[in-house]
Amino acid sequence: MELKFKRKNKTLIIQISGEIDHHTAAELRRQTESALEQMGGRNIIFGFQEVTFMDSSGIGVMIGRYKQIQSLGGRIAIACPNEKIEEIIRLSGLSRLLPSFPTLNEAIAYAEGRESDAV
Amino acid sequence: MELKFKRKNKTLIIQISGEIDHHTAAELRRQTESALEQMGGRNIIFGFQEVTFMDSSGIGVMIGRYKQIQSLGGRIAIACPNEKIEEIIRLSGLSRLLPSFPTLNEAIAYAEGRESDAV
Amino acid sequence: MQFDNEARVFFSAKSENESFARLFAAGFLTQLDPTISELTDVKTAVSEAVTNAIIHGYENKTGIVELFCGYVGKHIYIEVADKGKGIENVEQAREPLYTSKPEMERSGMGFTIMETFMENVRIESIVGEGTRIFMEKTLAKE
Amino acid sequence: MQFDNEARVFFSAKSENESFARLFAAGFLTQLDPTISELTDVKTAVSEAVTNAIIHGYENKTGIVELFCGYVGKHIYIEVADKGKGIENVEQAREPLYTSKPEMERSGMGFTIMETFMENVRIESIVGEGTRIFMEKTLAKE
Ligand SMILES: Nc1ncnc2c1ncn2[C@@H]1O[C@H](COP(=O)(O)OP(=O)(O)O)[C@@H](O)[C@H]1O
Ligand SMILES: Nc1ncnc2c1ncn2[C@@H]1O[C@H](COP(=O)(O)OP(=O)(O)O)[C@@H](O)[C@H]1O
Repeated sequence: MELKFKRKNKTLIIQISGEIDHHTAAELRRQTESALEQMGGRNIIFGFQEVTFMDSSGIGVMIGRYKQIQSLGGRIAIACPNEKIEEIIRLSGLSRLLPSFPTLNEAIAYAEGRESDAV
Repeated sequence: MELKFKRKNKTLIIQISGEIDHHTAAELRRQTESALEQMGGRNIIFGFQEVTFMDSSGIGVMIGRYKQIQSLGGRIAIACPNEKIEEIIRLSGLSRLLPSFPTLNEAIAYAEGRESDAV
Repeated sequence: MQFDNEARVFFSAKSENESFARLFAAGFLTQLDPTISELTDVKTAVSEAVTNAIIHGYENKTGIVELFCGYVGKHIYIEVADKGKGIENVEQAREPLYTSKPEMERSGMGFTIMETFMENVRIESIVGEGTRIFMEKTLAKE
Repeated sequence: MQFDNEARVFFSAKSENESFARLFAAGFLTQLDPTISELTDVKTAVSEAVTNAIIHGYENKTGIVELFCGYVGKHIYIEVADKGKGIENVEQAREPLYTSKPEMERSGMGFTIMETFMENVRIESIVGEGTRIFMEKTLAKE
């Protein structure tokens, strides 16, 4: 798993590539927390374009970040997950807390609270 | 493993892609024999450009074909093997019976008995 | 049971081996020419069960995880087992979102995912002796 | 022996599983970040030993092949075993170009390749009980 971090307005964008499982989830959590500290940001977008695999360990990390961010009044969104990963998110009943979007721009619009712009 | 057969003058060129092991060697042998019957040819060139793996089972098949071809006065050559495969051929002491060439053209020149053309 | 083909691996209960376990299952089953979607289903279910063996069964201490793959025709059988602490309440463990380790950011979705992506998920567990998960799946015939 | 990490697989003695055995060894050892050349050496040696178990040990009848991979630091240990017919004359078997199955177009280069690509190749064999090959290799430290 590899991570790239970018800050855009109040949103931290995390582009993930590779596989998210229990082994790599610890790293995803650690690096996301340290990026939030160093780069700041009120919202998080997880970019899934290049994620080739995710199991429920990924759900755990995202719920964890949701709890952190929500207490600051921020939002979390997922961009470009593949079908199987979207199914796992849906199964967990998280689609409302952690909505998925087919493009990064739509995810950013949601995170920044300007849904209508993107539609 | 996938095979492509082509006839050029008196030479049957067999382009191999994928892995050559005991499991696929049987198929390589069978298809080579039936191509020789159907397409004819006095010489054989095994094109190794796209061979990703070979173990000693491949050596067995090539020695087998060498014996067949030699009795007809033909030649066998190997084109574009990677370093590891060349090492296996060298280990077997076959470099003289089944010489390897870095290009298909050099292999053809050898098989057709016009080595000097290619040099 | 007489399988057309089978493979049983025993490996160290280390998180590095989770991806190896998925590769093992996928590599063995490619012989059946599954769809990418079917392969992902199996990899995901195997990943869940193997992760559970490592973090719940052995609680990240040393141990050996067993993974079995076998097939008869297009019907595949998977088993994942550990000799770890076992599950006290299997009914509760199966509930979506139930986890005994929320502090580790577990989601409690492991069994739900296994049940969604595979068929006939069966759990055999004895406290203090270990856990064995059985899963099956019939691949589409082309 | 205490390994940093280990995996032991038992699989059906079928030629389809030769590529699976290579994938198994390569997949397990990628954790050590080997060079492509080192990985190919191991895959080739494993392929030779597993093929021998299938065609010489079990003579293409049913049986189970065992493959072990383990490492301590950058030193790797491989074992391939069968419960097949065993080797009568181990000295002779090791000779380059010796094969008991020339009619199957075997080259007799299997053991020579194992010895070239790996270190300390040891053969334990009992006629009627089976054969176990031990191989080691130290990967280059970067
Ligand atoms: N192999 C196992 N050994 C012991 N307990 C287990 C095992 N697998 C699952 N469990 C128990 O079942 C619960 C639910 O498992 P699961 O649905 O996979 O969720 P999670 O792994 O996220 O906790 C775990 O929290 C644990 O208490
Ligand atoms: N697992 C085994 N069981 C029984 N005999 C074996 C086994 N492995 C090797 N042998 C014997 O050793 C000989 C030499 O093996 P090898 O060098 O690999 O060459 P090849 O496989 O081409 O015959 C074989 O022909 C066979 O007689």
